Amino acid sequence: MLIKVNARNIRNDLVKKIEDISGQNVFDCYQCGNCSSGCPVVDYMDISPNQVLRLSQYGEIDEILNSETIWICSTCLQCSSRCPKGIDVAKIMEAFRTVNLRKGVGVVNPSQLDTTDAKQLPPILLVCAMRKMTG
Amino acid sequence: MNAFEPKIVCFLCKWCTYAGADLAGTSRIKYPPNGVVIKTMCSSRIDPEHILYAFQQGSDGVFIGGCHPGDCHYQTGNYKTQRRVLLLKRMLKQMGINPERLKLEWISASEGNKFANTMIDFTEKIRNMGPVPKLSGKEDK
Amino acid sequence: MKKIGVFICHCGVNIKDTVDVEYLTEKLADYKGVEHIENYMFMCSDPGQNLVKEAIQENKLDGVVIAACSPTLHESTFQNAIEEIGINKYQLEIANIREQCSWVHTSREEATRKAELIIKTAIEKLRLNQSLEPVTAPLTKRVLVIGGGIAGIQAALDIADGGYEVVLVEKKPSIGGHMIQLSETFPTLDCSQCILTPKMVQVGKHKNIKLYVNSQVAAVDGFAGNFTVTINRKAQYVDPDKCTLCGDCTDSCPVVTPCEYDEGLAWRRAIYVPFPQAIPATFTIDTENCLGFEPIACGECKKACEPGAINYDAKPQTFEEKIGAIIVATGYDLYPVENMAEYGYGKYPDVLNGLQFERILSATGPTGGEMLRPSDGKVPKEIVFVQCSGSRDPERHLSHCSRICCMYTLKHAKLYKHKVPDGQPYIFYIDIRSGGKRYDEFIQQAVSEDGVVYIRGKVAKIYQEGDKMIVHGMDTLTGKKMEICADMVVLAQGIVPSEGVHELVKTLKLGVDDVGFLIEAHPKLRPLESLQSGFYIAGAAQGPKDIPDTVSQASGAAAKILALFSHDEIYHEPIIAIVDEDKCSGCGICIGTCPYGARVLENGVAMVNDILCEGCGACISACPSGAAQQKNLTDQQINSMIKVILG
Amino acid sequence: MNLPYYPGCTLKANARHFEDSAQKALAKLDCELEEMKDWVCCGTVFSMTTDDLMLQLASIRNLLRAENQGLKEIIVLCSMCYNTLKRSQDFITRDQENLDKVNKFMYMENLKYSGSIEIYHLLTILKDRITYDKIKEKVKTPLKKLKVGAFYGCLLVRPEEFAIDDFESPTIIENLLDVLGAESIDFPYKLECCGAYQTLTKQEVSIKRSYEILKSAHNSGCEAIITSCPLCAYNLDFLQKRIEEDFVEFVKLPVFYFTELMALALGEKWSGEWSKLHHVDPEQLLRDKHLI
Repeated sequence: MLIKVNARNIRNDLVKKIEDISGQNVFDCYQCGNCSSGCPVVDYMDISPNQVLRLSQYGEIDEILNSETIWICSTCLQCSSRCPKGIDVAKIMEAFRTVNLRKGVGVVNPSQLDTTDAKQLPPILLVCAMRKMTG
Repeated sequence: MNAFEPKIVCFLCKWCTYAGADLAGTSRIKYPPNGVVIKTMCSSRIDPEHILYAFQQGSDGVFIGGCHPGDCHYQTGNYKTQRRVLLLKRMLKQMGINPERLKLEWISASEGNKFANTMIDFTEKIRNMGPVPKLSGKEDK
Repeated sequence: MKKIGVFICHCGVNIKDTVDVEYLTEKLADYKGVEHIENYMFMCSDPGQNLVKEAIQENKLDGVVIAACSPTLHESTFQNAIEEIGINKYQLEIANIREQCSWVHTSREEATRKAELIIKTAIEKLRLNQSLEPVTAPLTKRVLVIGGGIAGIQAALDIADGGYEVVLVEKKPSIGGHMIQLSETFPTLDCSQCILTPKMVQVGKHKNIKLYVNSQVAAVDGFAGNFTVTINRKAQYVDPDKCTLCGDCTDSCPVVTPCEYDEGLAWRRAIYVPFPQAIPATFTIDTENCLGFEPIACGECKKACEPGAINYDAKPQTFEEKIGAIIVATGYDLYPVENMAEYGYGKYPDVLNGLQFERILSATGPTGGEMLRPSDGKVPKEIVFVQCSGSRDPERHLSHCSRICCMYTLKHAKLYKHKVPDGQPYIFYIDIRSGGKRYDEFIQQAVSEDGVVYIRGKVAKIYQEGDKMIVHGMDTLTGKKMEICADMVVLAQGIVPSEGVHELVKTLKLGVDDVGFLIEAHPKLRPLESLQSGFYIAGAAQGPKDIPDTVSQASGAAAKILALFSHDEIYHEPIIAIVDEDKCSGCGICIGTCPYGARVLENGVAMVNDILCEGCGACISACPSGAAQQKNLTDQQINSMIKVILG
Repeated sequence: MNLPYYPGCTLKANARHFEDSAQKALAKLDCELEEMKDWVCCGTVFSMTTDDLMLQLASIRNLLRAENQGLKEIIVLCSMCYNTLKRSQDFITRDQENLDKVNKFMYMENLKYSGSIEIYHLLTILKDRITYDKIKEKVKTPLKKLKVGAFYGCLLVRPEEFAIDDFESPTIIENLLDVLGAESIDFPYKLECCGAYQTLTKQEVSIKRSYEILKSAHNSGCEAIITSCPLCAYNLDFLQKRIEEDFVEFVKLPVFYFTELMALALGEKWSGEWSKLHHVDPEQLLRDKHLI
């Protein structure tokens, strides 16, 4: 895929929005990759966490909003706890989810859930998933 | 009647801003002649009393140029200057002098352009503010 | 009143075209104190200088103002000229009417008006200038070098070879520092001990070098050129003159303790030689681990020592040395990666730090140079190297780049491949910094020919499974997570100032940064000196450095001192602070503002130490009573300049 | 000693044995969990946005009610509730403006929340207030030769500022196990994520994660693992039958709440009711070790 880098796109309004919601500066990142190294679910992601930061620095926010990655992230905070620059990467992931959720875009639709194990499911599981992933 | 031409006293540290002003000269960058320079070893040599004296003697603006943070030839002189200037600006207000008439800028020996631009902007600003009020005079706008 | 001469230069057309020099000559002739005024085409030329000199003699002038180009160009030219005819060089002022006037303004009328003000300020300042002489003090031509690593060794040898006495103080029982622990050195792969031991021997034998080992600097009094240094030496239980190095004492010692030289990978006795090539070559008793001799708990070594070199009654000693200049070369330590639980250092025996790996590579190391891992003595077939372990991590560890790790890690990988040709080294890196001479070539070759695999990413976690070390990392270039089952892991730990530096700098009153590295007088222009006059810096005490840079800096600091010693007295610029003792209230505010420690309270008066004062003026503007003044830039001078500008 | 207690939803549902065993164990230590009144769901996950106060409401409502009931602190067993309540409390008390706004949202409660409630996990109380020394005295049936791995997961140790112990190498649960006479096993995956709520949408993620954690525990010699998170317990316990289908060499491990083993060691009888809520049989191992 081609990224057209230009002055308008870098630090565009969507980047600012992500920074506002997360309270993080995406330009702090120097791409050591520690967030991805420690991520327990990175194998299921289409964009790794360090690439999320990198794309954000270019202003390529849409690509992240449409990615699997932000929904695979389970906020275990391993990335945030080890970032050498103190970036709370999990908060950035949450910001991307939030931008989608506020537009009504989510990946959990309560009416279409598989109910096979429904009785076994602990309440916290359902509430969690819906809070994080239902638009 | 002649338009108002402000008088400005410039204190420049020898190592950075004075050299920056020299560079503006060797690069032939033009700026207004209102500021006249007093050279000091370090911006931290400038006593708030000198600044007050300048205003009292009718200086419409006072400019101080020092080295960028971390570049001070004497390690921390510029930080001392910054603290003194911040405090003095608050006092100026109480004395009825617009604190904007006092300007501190970090200009390195390689920033001839910045020196000239600073002089242009500061002179223009002071020109718009009009003459400095007499100390003890009415409120300054 | 002072008779002043004013000389206005045309500088060809450079000044004359914009500034009306004839008008100024006429106008300023009547200005207060001006005895003589003239203008000339090129004042800096020989005829121009002669014109100034003749005018001084003819009119018996006390001082001169040269209105010309910037003082950076010709101030010294004219100072020399007037000194030739017996006028003090501080009776000269330059009015900068070229760079700061004729070249930057267009209106002839305005430029002339401004030039007039500039010349008047120069006259006003000159009117109150005093004749000054450089500040001088006697100079003791002896040097103290603190730290016996490669930096201290190099500096000591250069100065000693230059003919001056050196006092070298080392905290440990031998000189050699960390360099003597290294196997081979990048990028040439020559053996560290082969190039260092001859220098150590030279230090031991040099007639101009006095060596104190097991010693520390306890106090430094006085000032640049005239320090009195107090050195504390631990008790010397083994007399080096009697000791024959037979080794019977070590053989009889029942104590076993981890060996520092081998970074804890081997053992030593409580009476020991730190390593075979130690200088001074003698035994030392490690009192912390010795069973003790007050009362004598064991006494085996003394019984075993035939020449009777062991004396349990020896006491610590204190020495005093007169010193003119001091070089601080205290080196570095590794950042304690025990702090990093996710890397398992200290928990897993096969996770090592860089210095431990050096010992395994070294022919004098615990494995005799064979590549064997500590846990089970097997040959590691795959090794993971982790760079930036603790470095570049402002959030949790060190914010700085430790600078040498990129190169030594690659050297490790290469040397490993030499020893285990079918072995596979992996290097996790964030960025590669290979700016030294032939450094990048060294890396390129390793990647294309030696089979070193570089992986761009930071390692998150290391743990043991069976006899393997599992390393979780990331290749940020492919965006893929990496898992490597390695036999051994080497952490390139960050570099921090050596232990004990914090106390030392308090004793020496030197500035350090937030990590504890010494601050140089100027980061670009005075990198070999401390801000404190008389102190010089060499090696990693200033910041992480490789061997070539350390040696360069050490020789540079030595050269600085040799230049200093080429004079019989120490002197510097007299534009410094001065105190009116009658006005000083002794409040001491100035003391806190002085970055050089030049202001001191004596009998209730804040005096100035002329040698230490650099003349910045910070204390003067801080002085609430106006007791402090700067020579030739007094408050009165500044105010009269302000007045004339606004006049 | 009475301990004001916030249970949370799951301890009244799938994790009833967690609550029951905790109460019984604490009774042996002369302590009682006193359930606070009118509690509601904690919100289960902390919202990490800077600008979404609504998502903090559920947590804060509980804290407000606790304050109104005259409590100074609440003790939490569930790791998720602990983490969410603790972080919401921190978020809301950092900024008076936020606290005021949240109070306005909750006008129905009549009283306002001042921000005074302290939140503790039971593990912290056991270590600091009841103390391990006292527990050691009360151990009746030491869990001899039972090799147990302590699984912390994410929420007890991250973020660092709310961790109940060192966030990279905690030992608080291991130390408790040792006090109970068991053999605690340190295994590399004890701080890893179990896949959490991915179970709902991408169960393969949770299966893989749980498999790796259980394998790591097994390879390190664990015969069982303990947790204090009902979501971890669900993934690690319930999903084992799925893991078995995907990974042939997989060895099942029983998963306990730490309170179950604590109750057992303190002399409480193992309850068949607890076993019913387990998915992997817990009794065989306990029988093998002559603990029941």
